[in-house]
Order: sequence, then C-alpha cells, then structure tokens
Amino acid sequence: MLVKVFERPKSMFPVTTHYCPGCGHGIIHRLLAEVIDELGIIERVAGIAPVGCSVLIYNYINCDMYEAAHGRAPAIATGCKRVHPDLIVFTYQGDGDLASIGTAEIIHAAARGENITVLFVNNAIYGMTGGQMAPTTIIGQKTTTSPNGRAPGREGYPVRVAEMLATLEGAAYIARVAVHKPKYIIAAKKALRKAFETQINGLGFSLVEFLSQCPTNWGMSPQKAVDWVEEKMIPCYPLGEFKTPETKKTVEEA
Amino acid sequence: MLVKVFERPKSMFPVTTHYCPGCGHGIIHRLLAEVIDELGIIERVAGIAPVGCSVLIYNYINCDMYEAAHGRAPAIATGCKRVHPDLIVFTYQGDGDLASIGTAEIIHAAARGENITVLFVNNAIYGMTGGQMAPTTIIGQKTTTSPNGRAPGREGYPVRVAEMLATLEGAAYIARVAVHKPKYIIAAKKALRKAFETQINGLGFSLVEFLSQCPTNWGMSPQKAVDWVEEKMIPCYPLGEFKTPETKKTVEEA
Amino acid sequence: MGGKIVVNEELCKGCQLCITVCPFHLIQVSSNINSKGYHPAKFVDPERKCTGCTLCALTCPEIAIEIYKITGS
Amino acid sequence: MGGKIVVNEELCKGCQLCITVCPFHLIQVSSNINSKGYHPAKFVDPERKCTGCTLCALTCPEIAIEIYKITGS
Amino acid sequence: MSPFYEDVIIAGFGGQGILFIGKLLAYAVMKEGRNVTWIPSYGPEMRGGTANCTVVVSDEEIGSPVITNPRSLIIMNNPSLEAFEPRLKTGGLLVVNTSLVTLQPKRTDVNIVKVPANEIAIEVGNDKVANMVMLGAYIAKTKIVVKENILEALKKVLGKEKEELFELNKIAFEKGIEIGNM
Amino acid sequence: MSPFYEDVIIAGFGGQGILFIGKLLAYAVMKEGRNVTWIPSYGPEMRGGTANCTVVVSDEEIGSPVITNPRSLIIMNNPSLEAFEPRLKTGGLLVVNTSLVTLQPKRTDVNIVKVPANEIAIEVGNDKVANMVMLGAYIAKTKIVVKENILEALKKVLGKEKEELFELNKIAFEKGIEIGNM
Amino acid sequence: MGEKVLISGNEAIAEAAVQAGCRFFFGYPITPQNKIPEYMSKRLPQVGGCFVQAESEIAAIYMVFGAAGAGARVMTSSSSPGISLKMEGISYIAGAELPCVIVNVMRGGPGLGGILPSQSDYFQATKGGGHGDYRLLVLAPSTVQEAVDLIMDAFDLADKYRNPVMVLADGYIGQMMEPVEFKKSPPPELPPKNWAITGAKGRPRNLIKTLYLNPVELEKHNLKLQQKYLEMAKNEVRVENYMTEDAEIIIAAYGTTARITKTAIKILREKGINAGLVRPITLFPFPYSTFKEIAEKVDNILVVEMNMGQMLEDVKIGVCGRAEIHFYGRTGGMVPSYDEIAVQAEKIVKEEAI
Amino acid sequence: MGEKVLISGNEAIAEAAVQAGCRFFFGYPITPQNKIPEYMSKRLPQVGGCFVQAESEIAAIYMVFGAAGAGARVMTSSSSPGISLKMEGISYIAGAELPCVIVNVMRGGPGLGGILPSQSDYFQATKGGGHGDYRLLVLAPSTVQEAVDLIMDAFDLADKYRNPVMVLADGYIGQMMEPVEFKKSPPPELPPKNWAITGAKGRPRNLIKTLYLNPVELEKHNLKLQQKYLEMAKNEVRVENYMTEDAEIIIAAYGTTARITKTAIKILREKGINAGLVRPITLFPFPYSTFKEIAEKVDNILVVEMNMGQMLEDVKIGVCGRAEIHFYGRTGGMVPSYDEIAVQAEKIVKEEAI
Ligand SMILES: Cc1ncc(C[n+]2csc(CCOP(=O)(O)OP(=O)(O)O)c2C)c(N)n1
Ligand SMILES: Cc1ncc(C[n+]2csc(CCOP(=O)(O)OP(=O)(O)O)c2C)c(N)n1
Ligand code: SF4
Ligand code: SF4
Ligand code: SF4
Ligand code: SF4
Ligand code: SF4
Ligand code: SF4
Ligand SMILES: [Mg+2]
Ligand SMILES: [Mg+2]
Repeated sequence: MLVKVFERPKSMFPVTTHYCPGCGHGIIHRLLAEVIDELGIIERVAGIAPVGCSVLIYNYINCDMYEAAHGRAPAIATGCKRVHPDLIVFTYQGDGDLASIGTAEIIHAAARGENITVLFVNNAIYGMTGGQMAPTTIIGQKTTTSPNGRAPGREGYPVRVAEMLATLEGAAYIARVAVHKPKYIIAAKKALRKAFETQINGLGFSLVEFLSQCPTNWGMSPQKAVDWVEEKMIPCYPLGEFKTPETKKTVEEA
Repeated sequence: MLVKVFERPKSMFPVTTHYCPGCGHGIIHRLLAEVIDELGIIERVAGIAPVGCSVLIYNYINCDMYEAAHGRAPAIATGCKRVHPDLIVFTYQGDGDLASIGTAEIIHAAARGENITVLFVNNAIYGMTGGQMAPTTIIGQKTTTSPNGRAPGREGYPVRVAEMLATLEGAAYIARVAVHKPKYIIAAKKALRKAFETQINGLGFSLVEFLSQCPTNWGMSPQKAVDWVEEKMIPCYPLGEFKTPETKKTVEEA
Repeated sequence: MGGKIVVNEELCKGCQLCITVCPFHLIQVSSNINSKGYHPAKFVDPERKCTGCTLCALTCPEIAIEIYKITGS
Repeated sequence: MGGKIVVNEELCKGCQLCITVCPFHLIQVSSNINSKGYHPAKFVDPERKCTGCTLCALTCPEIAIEIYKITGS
Repeated sequence: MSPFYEDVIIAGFGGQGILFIGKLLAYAVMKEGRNVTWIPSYGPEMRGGTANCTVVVSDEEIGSPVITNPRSLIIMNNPSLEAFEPRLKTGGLLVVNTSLVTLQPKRTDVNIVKVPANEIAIEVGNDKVANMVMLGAYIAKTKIVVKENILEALKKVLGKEKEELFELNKIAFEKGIEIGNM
Repeated sequence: MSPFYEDVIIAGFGGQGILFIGKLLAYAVMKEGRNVTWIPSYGPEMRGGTANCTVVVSDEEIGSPVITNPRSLIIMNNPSLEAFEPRLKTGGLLVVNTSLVTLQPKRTDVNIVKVPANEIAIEVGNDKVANMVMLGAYIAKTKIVVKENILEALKKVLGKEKEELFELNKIAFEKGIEIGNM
Repeated sequence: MGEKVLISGNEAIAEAAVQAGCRFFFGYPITPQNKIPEYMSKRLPQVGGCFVQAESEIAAIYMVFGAAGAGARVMTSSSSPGISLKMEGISYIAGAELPCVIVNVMRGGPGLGGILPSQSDYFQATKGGGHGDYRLLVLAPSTVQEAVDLIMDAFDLADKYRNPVMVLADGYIGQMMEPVEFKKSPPPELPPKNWAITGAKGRPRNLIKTLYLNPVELEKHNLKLQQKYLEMAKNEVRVENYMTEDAEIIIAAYGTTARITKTAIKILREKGINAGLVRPITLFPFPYSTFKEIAEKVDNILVVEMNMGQMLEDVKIGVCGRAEIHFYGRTGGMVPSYDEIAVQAEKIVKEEAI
Repeated sequence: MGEKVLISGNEAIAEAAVQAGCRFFFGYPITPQNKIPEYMSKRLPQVGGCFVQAESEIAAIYMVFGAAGAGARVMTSSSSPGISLKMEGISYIAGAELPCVIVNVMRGGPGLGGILPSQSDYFQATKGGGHGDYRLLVLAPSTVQEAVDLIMDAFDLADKYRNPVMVLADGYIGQMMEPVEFKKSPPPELPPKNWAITGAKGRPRNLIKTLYLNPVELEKHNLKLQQKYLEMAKNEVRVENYMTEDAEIIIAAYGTTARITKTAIKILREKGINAGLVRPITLFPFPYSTFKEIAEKVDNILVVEMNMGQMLEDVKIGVCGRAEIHFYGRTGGMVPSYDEIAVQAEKIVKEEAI
C-alpha cells in the first residue's frame, strides 16, 4: 500500500513559482504554508508581501493578502492587526526590504510589541533588482554596487537583525535559522511554528530570520550556493534563538 | 587677585537661549562647546541641527551648520563627511528625531561606521511639538498622546538606543550619560570628549546619549525634573559606556 | 518498508538540490527538457533503496516531489 | 583661597538649579524681575564661604554664571 | 439698525490668561446665539513669551477671523501696547492694564479705559485673576454679552477639577465690571 | 535614393544571447557612421524566460526606437515566432532558427530564411553560439553592415577576459553568413 | 438645530471623524495640527477604537493602508512636510483603491519653513504629489463648521469611490475656535467592503495590491481609476458663489483666504464696487465650468491664495482666455488681509475704467 | 566630432554626470535605473569620488543635501515610487537653495505599478510634488545623446541658480542604447560656492537652513525663490519645433513620446497631412509662449503623453483657448506607437475637414 508522506501543503496553490532554480524563497514558502496548515489557521491569516523577489508570494499562498510598499509591511501589519486583533498577521520580507528601507518600521513594530509574526529572508543581496548590496551583504562579498567586495571602510558592516531586535523589550520571539539543508530546514520550521504560536498566544512580536540562498545573484550554481550559506553566511550570522517568550532575555548563539 | 575659573565657552554666541527654564539642552550645548574649544577644532567643525527644540542650536554655537529635516541629520552628516573627510562632523538630535522618525538613518550611519559623532538628547518626550510620547517615554509616563500613561500593551516599550546601536559593528563608541547634576555633567563631558576623539582618530561612529530634563512637558519644576531623571529615567536607561574603540564589544551597564 | 518519490517534471527547475541530499543517490538529471527549458530531476531506484526519508522533498524549492511510503503488502 | 560668582541677571531664567546644588546655600532667588519676566538668581555670600567649586555654573543651563577664584592678596 | 458686529484683540504675556478670557468671551457670545470666532496667535511670538488672541462677534456670517484694525483692544503688557495701539480703529476702545503697562497710550481718537488690574486682583486675593478684571471692564464698556453668560462659561471651562477657583474669578470679574461702569 | 532605413526585432529565450547579437549589430552600425538604436525588452516577459530587442538603423535621425511592424525578424524560439510573425511587414525578412523553432511560419508574403543554427553551432563546437549563426545569416541577407565591423564589435565586447571565445564566435558567424548567402 | 459647542478646528476635525465612524487614527506630531492626534489618543479608546502614534509619517500612512485595507474607517493628519513624506503611501493607497481620510493642516514651506498658515500645498494635493496618474478628492473647508461637515462627508465619499480623500485646511482653521454643530447626515447607500482583508473564511481570499507587471493590466487599472475621477467630476463638484449675480469683478479663493475675501467684498461693496466670490469647496474635482460661466459675465477675475499662484493655474484652465486673470498671493505664513484684497480688487476695477 | 560610444541611457547618464564633475552619488536600487548606481559604484572611486548606497531613497536625498551643502557636485537617481519618497527632501533642498541633480527614470504607477516606461510623474516634477512654493528646473531628454547633454547642462544650471534640477527620463531612455558623444561644453561663469559648509576657517560661519519662524522672513525668502523661477522662465526655456512651419496640426510631446511622434509625423506627411511637433525640452520653465504662438497658426493641437493628461494642462494654459486641444495618452507602461499617434492626428484633421 502506498501512503503519501510528503505533499504540497493545502494552503499553497498548485502552480509553479517565478523563482530561479535553487532559490531559498520556495522552501520558506513551503514551511510557511505547512505551519499555517498544521495550526489550522488559514481562514484567519492575513499576510503582507514585501517588495522584493517574493512580492508575488500571494500567487502561491491562498490566504488574504496585502502587497506592501518596499519596507512598509510592518506598518501595514500594524494597521491590519489593530483593526482585527483576532487575525493572525504575518509579514514576509527580504533583507533590503526589512533591514534597509524598512529599518524604522521593523524596529518600532518590535518595540511596540506588535503581536505579529515576521518572516525575514536574509539572502545577503537585493535579489529582485539584480544583485545590489544589501545591509546583510557580508564582508568581501561582491555585488553590483560593491563591485570590489564589501569593505567595511567603504560600505560598512553587515547588520545582524536578530541580535539588534533582541535588544527590544517588545520582541517576544527572535530566532535565526537556515534553509540550505534538510536538518536546518526542519529546525527552521520548528522556529517558525514557535513564532506563530507566540502570536496566537498574544505574547507579542515574533521574528524568524531565514538565511536563504540566491544562486542567481551570488553568481553560483544552487549547490555552490548551499555551500556558501554554510561556509560564509552562518559564521557571520550565527543560528539560534535570541529571545523566547519564556526567557525574554538575550541568549547567545544556540 | 581674581581669576576667572568658569566662563562661557568661546565657540558659543553670547545670547540667551529660547529654551525653557531648567531645560537640559542648554547644559548639553555648553558641554559641546567646551569640548570643541578644548580640542581646538571649531574651524573644522560641521554641525547638523535636528528638528526639535534644539533646531535653533545654530543660534548658539558659532560653527558651520546645517539644519536638517526631522530625523535625517545622520544622512546629511554622511553627505558632508564624504565630501570633507577632514571636517569634524556632529549631529545633535532629540529622541523623537533620532529614535522615532530617524531610526533608519541612525542605525545605518552606525552600521556603515560613518565617522561622525552624534549627540543624542533623550528627554523621554517630544519637547518642541508640545509633549507627545517619544519612543523613549517610560512606562507609566503621561504625555499628550499617552494620556493614560504609557502602557506596554497599548503604546509599546521604551527603546534603548545605546544598547541597540552597540550591537552594530560599525559603532565604535557608545555611551549614555545624564546632565541633571554636576557629577553627572562632568562625566557627560568626558564621554563627549571621548566621542569626538574617536572621530578625530578615524575610528568610526560615536554616539553619546544624554538623559535630559524637559520640565515644561513633564509638567514639573526644574528641581522636580532633576529628581525625576534620577528616580525614573536612570533605572530605565542605565548609564555607562556600551562600546569603546578599545573593546568594540558590548559592555553591560557601567 | 520502502519509499518512492514522484517528481513533477513540469514544476521541477533542475536545481539538483534533491540530487545532492539523497543519501542513496536515487535522483538523477533527466535528459528530457520541460516546457520551461529545464532538465528535471528523475527518480532512479532499481534496487528499491528509497526509504521515503523525505530529505529530497524537504530541500526542493519547487515542491516538485511527492513521497509515498510502501507499507504492508 | 575663596571664590565668587557673578550671575548675569538678563541671561538667568530663574530655574533655581544652581540654588539646589550650591553646597553652602549661597544662591537665592532675587525679587527683581528681568526683562523676560524671570526672577533671577542672586549670589549672597556675606561670610565668604564660596569656594569657587563651579558646581552652580556646571548645572546652569543658561551659562548665566561666571566664577572667579580669589587668590593671593 | 445694521447688524451687530464687534472685534477685539486681547494681548499680553504668556501665562496671563490671555487666551483664557478670549475663550470665555467667545463662549458667552455663542450662548447668546451670535456668531463668534476666536483665533490665537501661535507663531514665533509665542516663543518670545507673548500671546494674543482675536475674537470676532457678529450677527452675520463672519468673514475674516483676523483683524487688521480692531474695534477694541485689551492690553496686558508694554510690548502689546506698542504692537497694537496704532492699529486700533478711530473711535475704538482701549482697555489697558495700568498695573503692568507703564507706557502711556498715545492715541487721542479712541476711548481709553485704564484698569489697575493686578492691584485689584491682588486685592481680591490673587494676582492671577487680573485677566478677569480686564474682561469685566471690557464687558461693562461694550455690553457685548451679559455677565451671567461669562460666569456660566467660566463654570464650564473650570470644570469639576478647578471648581474652587470659580469664586475668586467671579469676584475679580465683577470688580472689573464695576470699574468699567465707572 | 531614399535614405537608408532598417529595423529588426531579435527574439528568443533568455540565455540564447539575443541581446548580445543585437548589441553587436548596433556597434557595427555605429562604426559605419549610421544612426542606430538598440532597445531591450525589460518588462514582465523577462521573468517569463523570454527576451527580445529591437535595433533600428537609419541615415536620418531615428524617431521611434520601438517598432510595431518590423522589416526583419530574427527568431530563436517558438513563442517568439507566434508573437512576432504576424507583425512582420509585407515583403519583410524572417530569419528563423529551425533547430529550435518547431512551428512552421505561416506568412507567405515575406522572405523566409531557415537556419538550423544550433546544429551548425554544435558542429563548430558549441551550442551557445547559435545566436552568431543567426546574426551571420541575417547580415548576409541584408548586407546592413560589413562583416569586419561585426567582428570588431565582437572583439571589443568580449574584451580581454573572454578573448578565447572570439574564434568560436567568429566561425559561427561566418557559417551563418554562408547560409545567408546560399 | 442641535447644540453648538465652541471648539478648535483641530479638535472639531477629530471629533467629526469619530462621529463619522472613524475608529482608527495613525499619526505623527507636527505643528499646527497636534491637537488632532492628541484628541484622538484620548477619544478613540473611549469608543472602542485605536490610536497609534506611528514612528513617522511614512509608517502612519502605511498603517492607514493596513487599516483601510482591513475595512475600517481610518484617518491620518499632518502638516506640509509630513504630508510630503506620505506621498509614496498616498500613491499606493490611491492605486489600491483604499478609502481613507487624510488631513493636511498646511503651514509655510518649502522645507521646514514655518508653522503659520499657508495654502502652498495646493498643487501637491490636487495634481498628485506622488507618482502616477492618481487623484485625490480634495475638500477645502473655510470655517470650522465646514471642516466638521466636510470631514463627515469625506468618509462617505472615500467609501463611495474607494479613494483617499484629502481635507486641505490651514493653520488658522486648525487653531481657530468657532461654535460648531455636529450633525451627521444619514450615510448614503454604500457598497459593502467585500474586498477587505478579514480572513478568508467562507469566501475566496482577498488581495490588496498595486503591482501589475503586465502593462496591459496596469493600463486597464489606470483607465478604471480615470473613470472614477470622471465620475467624481460629474457628481461631486462643490463651489460657493457668493454675491456673484451682480458682480463686476470676481475674486476666486478657497479656505481661510475665501472667508477673508468675504470681508473684503463687504468693504468693496461699501465703496460701490460690486465684487463677488467664487469659492471652490472641492479643489479636485475643480469647478472648471463655474469659472467658464462666470468668465462670460465678468472681465476680471482676481485669484487670491496663500501661495505664489497654484489654484491660479486651474482658474486659467477654467477661464480659458474668456476673462483677464489677476493674482494676489501672500506666502510663508503671511495671511492676506481683507484690506489688501480689497485694494487689489479696487485697483483692477479702476484701471479697467480708465 | 569626438568618438562615439554605444551606451545605454542609464550608463550614459552616469558617465555624463562624472564628466560634468559629479563626484558624489547617493542612491538606492530601483528598476529601471539600476545601471546608474551600479555604474557609479564602479566609476566614482576611480575619479576620487564616492558612491554610497543609502539605506533608502529618503536617506539618499538627504545625503545629497549634505554633499550639496558641502559644495560638491552631487547626483541621485531613482524611479517613480522612489522619487515620491524624496518629496520632502526635494522641498528642503529647493528651500535651502542647494544645487544638485535628481534623475527620475519614470515607470508606470500609481503605487508599485510596473517597471515599464511612463511619463506619469510630470505633475510631480513640474508642479512640486513636495510642499511649499518651490520649483525644480525640469529637463526631459528624448534621446540618449540628449540625456548626456542635458545631464551635463543640469549641473551647470543647478549651480547657476542654486536650485535642484530634475532630469525626467523614462524606462526606455534608461534601457536604450544609442551612439553617444560626450562633449562637455566649457562651463559658464559660475558664482563661487562661498555659502558651502567647509569649516569656518578664516570666514564667518555658514548656515544652511530652511526654517524661518518669522513669516515676514519666510515670505521674503519665498519671493526670492520666485524671482529665481522667473529668471529661469526668462532665460532657460528650451523647446524644439519640428516641421512646424507648414503644419496644419501640431502634436505636443516630450521625451520618448516625442521621438515616437517624429515617426508618426513622417507617416502623416507621407499621407499628405502636414503635421508638426512642438517638443518641450524644459518642462519647467514651460514653453508657454511657444504654444501661444503656435496656437495662432493652427486650429488643432494634439497632446501625446505616456499618462492620462498631465502636460496637457500646461498646454491648455499656454494655448489659452486659441486652438482646439486634443489628447492621446497611454499609461501604465504602455507606449503609444507611431501608428496610433498618426491615426489620432489624422482623425482630428479629417473631422476638421468635414
Ligand atoms: C521605494 C522603493 N524603492 C526601491 C524599490 C526597488 N526594489 C524592489 S525590490 C528591492 C530590493 C529587494 O531586495 P530584498 O528585499 O533583499 O528582497 P530579495 O529580492 O532579495 O528577496 C528594491 C530595492 C521599490 N520597489 N520601491
Ligand atoms: C517630517 C516632520 N515631522 C514632524 C515634525 C514636527 N516635529 C518637530 S520637532 C518634533 C519632535 C521633537 O521631539 P524630539 O526630537 O524629542 O526633540 P525635543 O524637542 O524633545 O528636544 C516633531 C515631531 C516635523 N517638523 N517634520
Ligand atoms: S534572484 Fe535570488 S532571491 Fe530572487 S528568485 Fe532568483 S535566486 Fe531567488
Ligand atoms: S519644551 Fe522641554 S526640551 Fe523644549 S525647551 Fe522646554 S524644557 Fe527644553
Ligand atoms: S525520499 Fe530519501 S531516499 Fe527516497 S529519494 Fe528522497 S532523499 Fe532519496
Ligand atoms: S530539488 Fe526540486 S526543483 Fe530541484 S531538481 Fe530536485 S525536484 Fe527539481
Ligand atoms: S562656586 Fe560653588 S560654593 Fe560658590 S556659589 Fe557656586 S556652588 Fe556655591
Ligand atoms: S541655574 Fe542659571 S538660569 Fe537657573 S537660576 Fe541659576 S543662574 Fe539662573
Ligand atoms: Mg534580499
Ligand atoms: Mg525629545
């Protein structure tokens, strides 16, 4: 007898994505949909898409959705959540979106303890616009606007979002995960589920930072990109839970 | 024989300020002018005024100055410093200016390690516009937009700017001081001098957060306001150096 | 108790991540080209080694893989 | 070796912070009103207790106080 | 008879209750069914420590709420006298607080009422109610509203919280009326 | 003789070097002193995996750089044939890569040149230079620029970094010219 | 007639919004409109609503986006520099067809400028300070009572057209107190907000967006928006004609300037000069046809604004050469007095007579 | 004639800026202008300049404020939504009278819209999308060569008037390649930047500000700005008259639309319809008088834009009733073809003939 043990989550449309081969966004979308399905909340979810490669996320996940302006998803989430406190509100944001243009919005959503969940996709690059430097671009990384490799004296240092947000009292759950290999993907899903549960339990702001591969703008094959996450990104961006509702304290790397 | 042991710093104009009686801005202005005088840099200083009660700081300090838009002083400082790396560039910003509307600008100036010095005046309120809540308003504090006292569930938590910025690698010197009593004032000046020296030595971004009294919008006499700094503000905003060029590490409270 | 995967050739973008992670090297690049121009992944398990461990599907960005466990008879 | 302060009555805004910090209580509120309508601070040191410690000036937001040390003769 | 019209500028230091008596006047006018506008100065002069407001009263729709040449002035300090006296309409009313205004009015074509408002206020108990004395004098002269409506407005504005201040303000106001009627 | 004018749309999959041969053409035209515009598609179709560009060549000032009914087409995949064939001007030139375009052109009022570009490219060494074969055929047919100028452009665009690719591209291009001249 | 209350324009605007069913307000302090957010911070919790002081004007306008998209009646307010920061957001809201009310209590510009009244954001409000072919419905109150009435209407109009409505006031309207009656007329029949984000329970999911990568779709979307603007032009133009019947000269003004002009007209008529006022109440849609008609009857139109000539351009378009157009403007916080206006008008009439 | 290079509009704009002495660029990525910052990130360090990728468009425009205030030649570029975010900053820069160049490579709006070419930010650029009575000098190139030339002029004009200059391009101008010659004409005599922030050594300190709390001063400041705008209108209007001498119908268009119109005119003339083009090159100051004059000679003017009718309003003001005005617009990334334009013009001429 054949028993299906892995299939497309129900809350995802059965369509092909617009992402490049090997892109991390697809994996993160699936984790999101799985968590939504497992928690059985699809009918009370409101999602906010960013401007970035994932702007079209609403083409893949079958819930009420806004498409935000670049960086402003947390403000839109705030407006929505204040009107409908019973909705489960999430934003899905890239590193340009969240850590650059949307810096003020994410910090103040966290400071207010806004009861929303943020999926933060850190791929160390501006994917959609063609590979410009992101605040999360790592030292030495070449991008179309750091053509000689990011140098601290010229382009400054990478921003560690999870660590920074963990300093805010309103932040209840903050974790960093990765999606380049199955064991990390399993851990990532656990963190994401915890983040949504934090919201469902009304405990305040939750954010999961996903290290994610962008083979196209890193100029690598998908396999090379996976290795690059392991070898370059994780040392710069340590994984772990930086804050949990239990501790509400900063935890050094997991 | 009479020897003058305390007088108006040379770089200050001999005029009366527009500040309310007992306002902390006046003290901080004087410290700034004293440090400029002591370092002998007045001819190569460029200051950036914020929008806030101290918007008119250029009426008091006799150096080249820009008046910024609300929150954007760090961006203007960046533009100026990149053109004239030899100028000593400082911004002077209130908590509405720096910690609310200007959040992205200050964080990214710090992340870039922009070689400038920031005077951050945390008076837990919007002074100029008449006493609205600031991101730094403390829990329970009544303001014209938190009429029932700031409650975390409604208005969120205070933002601790020094701690937050200290998580950024580009930040070289970060300290919090107060100016409500002489001993604190003396310590504040030391920190400010250290901040400017950090810049002069090309070590990167420096910021001094001043806890400052706003008797008018706190609805208190200047003396009561001084006590309030001691009793309410310092417990919420611990003083100390959070980062120094030597350690470039986060230091827990002084 | 073994497993079996089904790759949806139209959804697959040939990123080969699944190929990398299968502990038994049961996935290969197909010589077919799909309508988007990609060479999709192909399940090749003549010795029925697949355990249905789902690692391949977990890592697939396109949800192009469905997995079955073969139980009982 | 004592001290002496001079309050600029026009600059002073009567905040009284200097009054609070003087260890010898040498500063008082004047009954004069300046052109801005404030009662300025007034130095009252009949017993020449002032040490020129500068605490009052340090705390003055208006730089309304100048301080002299009396040395030698 | 042409429809009723009056406008007045009230001016002095911030903290003298300038805007407050303007509001009382505006409340009373409203109570009596007339149109009224009250507009404060909120510009740079406020940072300079002075304050003024303009009240316009009319039976008709009110056009401009700001007045170039007012019909009346209530003046509580020297700078305000200097600023506004020249703008007063010929034949207009100038109520001046002689306790604080040391300058002499120069106009001879207007009606001047001198009120030692602070002295009277101190007499009735508190220097702070000099503004009410001035308002009383002005109303006695112009009869623009009946006394009771000012008192009603006063009660309303003070509210429960500051109820205890009512009597003091009332007495000051009535003293002002007396002077105005003299 | 009326002034020289030509326009061509080059279309295919992204990655086929569509924009590249358009640029070579434009460079060569410029070299010969004529006006030229090169404009890529950069809209949503790019995300769909297709690409095209338009090159306009003229002795006069060039007006529109986008062309509704082109005089020539270089077509490298099926969707492009479907999209552009109907727009080709009567009497125009259609160069089609028969290695990949399995659909049959429907127009009978145009000049059709069939080029098995990928097969030829594989022959000369690499499937990737099919675009150069197509360009060669197009230039042979139109004589719009001399061969040498394309090769010069090629050298320039490849630069030092990709110098080693020059020969391969050149050979493919020359094969294309041969076919075009057939 | 209900009870009148004496209230400042800013507070009246806030209270009117509440009475019109506004339950959400997102704003950021700026003079001269601070009483609006302050009032809301007290009042909204009393009626089960919610006030959030946003971290910036940008955050505020996107919180409005979120709340409007969630189906609520929502407002934000600011003053000139703060409104400039909202431009991107306003373009998004218009593009996504979300109903909301935006109040601009204008002050002197450019830059930080000053805090005194001005009308120098007319262009920004009416021509789209943000990018793209969108339009706001723009209402310009001239009294505190009218501010109340227009705010109430604004919410209905926003819902009716699924379009942001801007109420364009100035520092004087915000700061001035006048007796006001709050009388909400019964709301018109409004379409249900079945497009709103409420959770996709028992219905297909809703989507609020402005991205149309396919230009054919984006053009179609724009044409739909244009259709709406034409509808507004057909149905919503409001204008006051004041003493225009026998006028030999027309003054065109709106907001505070218009009420000052009324006093000027009185002065002029006392001098025997028959002046009249055309006061646009809707600045978009603009009463072009009123100007067309009036221009057939008078030779001279004097446009008065607290700026250097902005509505002037719309008057030119309306008049289209049929009458001579003159301009008198004060700016930077200077308010034209009725005397000055009267002098200008008199001069025009006298010169004409020569 | 110098050497021609084949280059895309975006790269040409960047290189032209460098050749015009621009040494500082602050920007934020957005399609379809990414090649500008990318080029600058490589090129500026080579010439001793500096490129900073700002955290946002707002930060970018204020970095420009800082660098311009420090006396440097500085540029920023963006596309429609990003330009909307700069509105407050542009008002500040204009208010502080700082010279700089701002490039808008327009795309379809409103909101996120699309990435294809558009001209729907005409109002925003010419009427002041920000608050207050400021104006930008707005240049609209029609070819890559003209983009190069205008960028070079833009820096001189900015310095001459101490005013921000906007170069208003569109996605096609940015993406298109054309042969281009970089020929910088010798810069005009320009006033020294003795107002700049350089450290107060040996001179009184300098102050760059926009706040004037006293309205008398703020009005004076505004009148000074207005004077500048009048000067611009007197000296800087640029317009191309193309085949207008014998024209029976005039088409008005700028930028990409204008060059497409030239092809349409060819088609029309082949059909025996004598059409001509009036192409404003400066959108502010606008060539009103050209339209006034041309309107005396033709009965019909067809305005063609990639928007729903924005320059249209300026043409109306210029024509002032002297000729019939028609409009043809495509929007949202749709580009009008020469055929469509020709059809529209032909229809007008034919109807006229009946
Ligand atoms: C206001 C504004 N600025 C810039 C852009 C252009 N833009 C679109 S996506 C993007 C960055 C995307 O990077 P990121 O957020 O990291 O997402 P990714 O594509 O990497 O997933 C930018 C700058 C925009 N649409 N709006
Ligand atoms: C864009 C913009 N938003 C708002 C304002 C109004 N505003 C002026 S100062 C200020 C806040 C001042 O508070 P803070 O920065 O804490 O300085 P303080 O007055 O307390 O020293 C605000 C909101 C403005 N001028 N510009
Ligand atoms: S560009 Fe990068 S982030 Fe965007 S879809 Fe491609 S791989 Fe993913
Ligand atoms: S309002 Fe507060 S911060 Fe501003 S001058 Fe007065 S006391 Fe100082
Ligand atoms: S389920 Fe496991 S064993 Fe089977 S193909 Fe996938 S990765 Fe290999
Ligand atoms: S991981 Fe998925 S998309 Fe990638 S090759 Fe395997 S099946 Fe195809
Ligand atoms: S110097 Fe010291 S002792 Fe003298 S008055 Fe001041 S505080 Fe008192
Ligand atoms: S501290 Fe200064 S301002 Fe305050 S009372 Fe003393 S002298 Fe006056
Ligand atoms: Mg990214
Ligand atoms: Mg403050």
